[in-house]
Amino acid sequence: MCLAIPMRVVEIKGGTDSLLDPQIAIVDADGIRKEVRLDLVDRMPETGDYLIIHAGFAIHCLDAEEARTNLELMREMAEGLDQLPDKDKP
Amino acid sequence: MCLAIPMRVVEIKGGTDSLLDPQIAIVDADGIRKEVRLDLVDRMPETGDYLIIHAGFAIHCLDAEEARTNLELMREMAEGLDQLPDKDKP
Amino acid sequence: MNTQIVLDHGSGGLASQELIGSLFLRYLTNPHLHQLEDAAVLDGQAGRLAFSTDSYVVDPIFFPGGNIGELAVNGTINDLAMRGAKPLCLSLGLIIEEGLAMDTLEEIVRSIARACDYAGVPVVTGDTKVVPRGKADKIFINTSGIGVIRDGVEVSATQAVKDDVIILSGTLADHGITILTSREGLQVDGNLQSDTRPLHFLVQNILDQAAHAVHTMRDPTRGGLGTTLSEIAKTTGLCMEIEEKAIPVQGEVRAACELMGLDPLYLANEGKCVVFAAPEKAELILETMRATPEGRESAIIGRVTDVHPGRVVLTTISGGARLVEPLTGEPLPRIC
Amino acid sequence: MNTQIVLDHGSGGLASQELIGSLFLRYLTNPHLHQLEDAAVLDGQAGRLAFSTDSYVVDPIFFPGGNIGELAVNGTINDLAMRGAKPLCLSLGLIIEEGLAMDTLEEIVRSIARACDYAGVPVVTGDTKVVPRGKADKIFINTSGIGVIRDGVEVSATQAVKDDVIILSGTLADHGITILTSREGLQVDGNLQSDTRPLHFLVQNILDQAAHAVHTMRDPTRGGLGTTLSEIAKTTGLCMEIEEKAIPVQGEVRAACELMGLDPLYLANEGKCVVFAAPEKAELILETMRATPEGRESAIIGRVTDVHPGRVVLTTISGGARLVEPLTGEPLPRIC
Amino acid sequence: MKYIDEYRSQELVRSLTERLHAKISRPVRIMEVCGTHTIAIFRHGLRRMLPEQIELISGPGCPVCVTPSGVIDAFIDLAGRKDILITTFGDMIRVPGTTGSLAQARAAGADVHIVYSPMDALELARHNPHKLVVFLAVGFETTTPTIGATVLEAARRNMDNFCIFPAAKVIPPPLRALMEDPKLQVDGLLCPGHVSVILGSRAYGFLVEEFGLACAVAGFEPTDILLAITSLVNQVQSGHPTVDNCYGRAVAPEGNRKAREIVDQVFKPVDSDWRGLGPIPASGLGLREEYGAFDITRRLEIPIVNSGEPPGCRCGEILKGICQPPDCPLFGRACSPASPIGPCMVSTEGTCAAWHRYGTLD
Amino acid sequence: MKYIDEYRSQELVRSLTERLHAKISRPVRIMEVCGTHTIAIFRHGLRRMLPEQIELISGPGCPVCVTPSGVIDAFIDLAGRKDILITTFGDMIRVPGTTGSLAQARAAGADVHIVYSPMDALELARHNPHKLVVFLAVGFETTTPTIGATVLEAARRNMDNFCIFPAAKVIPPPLRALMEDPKLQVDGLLCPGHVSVILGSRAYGFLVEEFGLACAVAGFEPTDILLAITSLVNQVQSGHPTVDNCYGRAVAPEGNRKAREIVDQVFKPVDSDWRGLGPIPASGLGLREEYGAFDITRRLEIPIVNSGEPPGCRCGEILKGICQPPDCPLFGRACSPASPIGPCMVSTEGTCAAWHRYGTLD
Ligand code: SF4
Ligand code: SF4
Ligand SMILES: [Mg+2]
Ligand SMILES: [Mg+2]
Ligand SMILES: [Mg+2]
Ligand SMILES: [Mg+2]
Ligand SMILES: [Mg+2]
Ligand SMILES: [Mg+2]
Ligand SMILES: [Mg+2]
Ligand SMILES: [Mg+2]
Ligand SMILES: [Mg+2]
Ligand SMILES: [Mg+2]
Repeated sequence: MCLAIPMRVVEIKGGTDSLLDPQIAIVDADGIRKEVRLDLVDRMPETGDYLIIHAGFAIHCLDAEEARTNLELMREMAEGLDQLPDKDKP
Repeated sequence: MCLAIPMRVVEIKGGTDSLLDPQIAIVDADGIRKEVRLDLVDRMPETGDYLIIHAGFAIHCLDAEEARTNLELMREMAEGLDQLPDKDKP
Repeated sequence: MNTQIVLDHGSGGLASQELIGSLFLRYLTNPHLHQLEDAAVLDGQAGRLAFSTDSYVVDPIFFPGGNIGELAVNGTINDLAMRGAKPLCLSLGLIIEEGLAMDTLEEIVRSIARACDYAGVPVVTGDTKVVPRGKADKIFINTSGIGVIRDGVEVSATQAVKDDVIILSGTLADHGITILTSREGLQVDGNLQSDTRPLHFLVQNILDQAAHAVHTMRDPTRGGLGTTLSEIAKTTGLCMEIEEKAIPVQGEVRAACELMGLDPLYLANEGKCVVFAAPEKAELILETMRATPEGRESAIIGRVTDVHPGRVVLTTISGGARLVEPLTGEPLPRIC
Repeated sequence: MNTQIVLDHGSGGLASQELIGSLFLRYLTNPHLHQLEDAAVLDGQAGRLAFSTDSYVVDPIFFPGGNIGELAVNGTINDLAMRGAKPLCLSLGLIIEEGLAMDTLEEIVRSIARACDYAGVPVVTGDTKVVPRGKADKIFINTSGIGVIRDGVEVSATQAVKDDVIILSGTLADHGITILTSREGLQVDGNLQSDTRPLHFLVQNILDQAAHAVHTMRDPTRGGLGTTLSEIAKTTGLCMEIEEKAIPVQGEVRAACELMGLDPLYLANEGKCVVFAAPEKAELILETMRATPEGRESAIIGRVTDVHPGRVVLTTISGGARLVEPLTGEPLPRIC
Repeated sequence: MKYIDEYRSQELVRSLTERLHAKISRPVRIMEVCGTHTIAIFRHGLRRMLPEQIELISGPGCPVCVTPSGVIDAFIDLAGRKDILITTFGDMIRVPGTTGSLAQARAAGADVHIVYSPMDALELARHNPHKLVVFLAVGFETTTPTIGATVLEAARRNMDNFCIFPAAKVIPPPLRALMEDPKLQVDGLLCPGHVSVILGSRAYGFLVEEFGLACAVAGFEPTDILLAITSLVNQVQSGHPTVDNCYGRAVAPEGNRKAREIVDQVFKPVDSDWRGLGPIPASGLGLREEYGAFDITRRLEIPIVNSGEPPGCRCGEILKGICQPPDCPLFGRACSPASPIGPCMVSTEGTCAAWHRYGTLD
Repeated sequence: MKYIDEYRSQELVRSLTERLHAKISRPVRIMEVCGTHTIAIFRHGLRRMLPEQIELISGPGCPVCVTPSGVIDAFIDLAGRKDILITTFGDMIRVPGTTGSLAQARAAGADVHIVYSPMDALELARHNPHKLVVFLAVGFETTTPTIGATVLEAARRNMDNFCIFPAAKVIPPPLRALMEDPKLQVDGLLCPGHVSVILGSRAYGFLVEEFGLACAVAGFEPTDILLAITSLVNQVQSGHPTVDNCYGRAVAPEGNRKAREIVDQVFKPVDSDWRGLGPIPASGLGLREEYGAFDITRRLEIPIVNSGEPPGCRCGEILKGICQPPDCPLFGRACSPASPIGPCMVSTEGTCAAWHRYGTLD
């Protein structure tokens, strides 16, 4: 029950009234846009940040820098997982 | 607003309770049968009588004898409407 | 298996395939349908083709004398037959409301199969859609059909000419009155029955006898005989003179019509046709029709004249005369 | 005139005739339909015939990229084309919910007319029914169609053989995702558009180039490409090996699928076909397809083998491999 | 059908018309005041059989036609409200008010059911407890007893979701109003057969006494009508007007007392507006106080706006017998059953509709 | 798609799998405890790429699968009641209880709507004031905050026709229960990525400390999963189990505090029954007293009957990781996605469904 995808924030809307006009983000992924609720995020996102979206809510916010870093980390790890002891030389 | 046709009584039903089981007649015309309410008739019909049916109610009851008499009267009148002064001999 | 239709049965996935396998192919057996292709392929046909379509939305779906399934088969066969065509095959498009009992659907499909077998006209291609509850009324059926028209047959509303004899193949209004009185609130008891039946055997018998003498054929479905004749009168600019006392109407049907203020001329028929024939062959055609079970009660009901161009004139049972105009809207029970 | 459809428009009487005259004949002009006969009569046709039917119940009836009217025209044209037939004519059966705005109906009819004109395939016979409010969902459309198959063309699911090249005519899942995201409660914005379009020009171009080399054609509508290929695998007992990265899917479509947990392989397409071609002609066919506007994004997505008999095997974008089974039921948005 | 077919017999009809042709010696203007008579005359093609000297004119005899468009607008307004289920005789469903008909309201989403009997409306109320079921109580003497009996039944069952919209009318007051109109020159009246079943033939005595009008109560079969016409011709030519009951098999001189009692128990006379005739005192039926709970116009605020007649429509004059449908410039052109302008065209019983549907052959 | 495609890169995947093949030196049993992981592994065809020594087994990670059939029966019972409108995630709609599914109930007339967000259920309540709208609150840590926020919103708006059916569960207690089961021999745990977004990676510390279990928090793309598997293999082979957060772009060590606060504000731990695992203390979430008005089980009497498992179905063992789908004699025969017997076959995320849908190529 955990389908969630990252989408980029293109706009923050509302916030004048928590009941009638709650703060919401418009997020984008490859041209698909959706309004999502921000009730659950620890940190208010800014335009350009990424949000992890689940069931119409943002459940996590990461800035573009964090997102990129993680990807590079992944690449590095794929290249040099050298902390793993090689099985031939235990 | 006066479409009504004569139908023959084939059965009288109910009557044990004016609310839950009111008296109704099952009437027939050429094999078509229908239940009709008897609330409005002056005289309770018997099987074989004719009822004039309008909007699900019997509004008049005539016995077979009356019905036949009327028809014969009609025939006689068609034959000899002699009470009419002839236009040639006023 | 499910005891009722669910949306998944219309998904195009396994549930659809299961329904097709367990129901449609079981009853509607023929090599074309079994291929389950996008389209059926029919071997080269000689002659002109007739092509017709009708959707069936009858309520109730089961009624005295038939159900929506056989109605859909016979209805399209009849429209083909009315052009003088020999019906070749049918398509079958079902739109089903989610929640329809599987047994009900099976009964309808079985009855489609029976009607096809009887008529000798197979369903060669089909389609099933399921819509959410409340978005349709149990089941709607579309059938389309292809027929082949033999050489020398030229039947259409424009072909009727002066002096043609108008023959009706049987009693009027059976289907229409049966449906109306089957509806909630209008129940009457009685031996009312839809006349749903295929007419192509009757038509082929007629054409065998006198193909050139048949000018126009029509099955007076929705709108009834009154509307059908009005249309032909308008198309040809001729006058249709008909006799009320010559038009067969069953006693029960007439009584129910009187009760509800309806005119049998405007009620639907699903197994009757009206044939316009050259006078010299009229008796032969009438005899041929009467010799076919579905035309046993055929009667000459009138003639084509030029007295009142473009109009239908009815001589009433009492000896009067009046115009017959096309139906305006749905026939409704009335008390006025 | 009425601004909305009422039951009388389906009565078969004057209101029906007025609707036919003021709307259908106005837009769908052709001599066959103008006759308003029980069936259209088509002049003698040489060759084998293809016959197909489909009902369209799409909700919403207007969606980005099209509406139910053109969908109904293109859909049946495509089913005929998939058998290698040149579509000849269509029937049109409308079931309308009382209360539909006349303007809406007019827009749909206009769009049917436009689609027919573009495709060069006329509606030659039709039928209109009206059902009470709440007994249908705005409008359902059935189209049936007849096509002619030229000599030498033999296209069906059974014809696919080992080593055939599998060509897809363009991007996947456009229609399915557009409809799902147009529904109440699932709105997403974005440039999603149905791909509804006729494929018979594409098919005729292919057949002009290499009629004998085309073994199987299918339009992966409901059930999507996954189900279509599974069916062919099952029919032939062969293995369909396809490459995820070769299958064109638009960015927006893929994003919307990820968001809702849907697989583009199982979503409907309404303007795409998959072609099984002999390898020696595959490049020629691919080029021909790419040179036709509706096939511009055609791609070879796989090959027929005998590795996993009766199965479809997908090499994933990450280099893995998995089976592709047919769809079970309606694709639903999920959060798991 | 027994006691229908016999009265349609061609021989009987021929012998009656022959007599009539033989006897008539002067022009006779006859008004039929019941729409069902109008229809029967057309349906059986009787007009052509009558001597030329007989002129048949139609009076205000279709309850649908005489209901003002403001009332029909009120029906439609009501139909459009939430949780209201409208029940009506089929006759009313296509009648246009100023903006549309009940059929159009239904197409637009209103809950409108056609019933055959007012009792069916009560059944619908029982099966739709969350809806307020309203029966549109339109009708003349024939029909009002059935509505009265239904209200009594609703009261016995203590139903709180059933109401009627009282719009029924009675026939004698407009007959008096018509006869008082100097423009209308009528020699004889074909008295409405089924209205008379309830009222009794004696009810027309005042027309003979006060206006010297020849009266004949007629049934609805061809011979019934011909017999009554013959009687009227006879009365007129002999100079001895009376009320001749030519529908003895259904009509008693004193009518149906029980039915009248039920009507009196439930309804009381109220002033009422007639299309074409205008307001007529004591010509309508309102619910008595005791049954006010079943009166939708007391339960809800329903404004009835006097909305006038459609421009150009001559229904008013037609209903008064002052002109005939072909005298209306819209007849058969802008106004036809498929797109009716006035109520006389839309009601199946309407005079214009009858003329249009059955036409004239000459 | 940005930050999705990159993690599916074939080069990255190849390089990760090559490393893994190079490094692995002993059999490693890894449990994935999230259905979304199960699906991702199948969907991307990862199984075949992994070294033979790695055995992947699926745990109780699909909330639909672990919901007892008695609860599903209660959903269906509720759906059949008058004036109830059920809202649910699409995942739940085909799951069979003992007598049928919500899809079948809907076909039979129940008002069942699929929503994408619990907030959509609130909207439905606003538009259907005459209905009591019930959201079937099934889910794990990822989803419960969205439900909590929706309940808070309903409370702020004073809605009286919105309720939830509390049936959500939490992940750590069953993990403990599983690890305490001696039948289950697992070396490493693929920790559920989006559950961890809320819980934080620290939440798995007890598994390392108490059971010496290797833990790696994994995202859902092929490289995410491979990286985490590699980490687990590394931990196991090195003998140094830890919690390795391999999904750093989404998961913080401390998780999402705000989301947890919302859950704590609205819900309280309750004992809960897990299909296959049986009752586990404090493993479910009930509504706190303050929000009792939004609890349908308090507003209506809804009996939940412990109805047991379908005969022959081995879902229980599968959910415990004790056996794999092909071990069930019904798998692929009597039980298939088209006619599922157990919940593991019907849920899209279910282990049996995944095995059936994506099959195995060997
Ligand atoms: S023809 Fe039409 S407009 Fe003229 S009076 Fe009759 S109803 Fe009115
Ligand atoms: S295959 Fe079916 S019956 Fe067997 S364990 Fe899985 S869900 Fe249960
Ligand atoms: Mg297809
Ligand atoms: Mg047809
Ligand atoms: Mg037809
Ligand atoms: Mg189809
Ligand atoms: Mg229904
Ligand atoms: Mg026909
Ligand atoms: Mg098709
Ligand atoms: Mg198709
Ligand atoms: Mg038709
Ligand atoms: Mg609707």
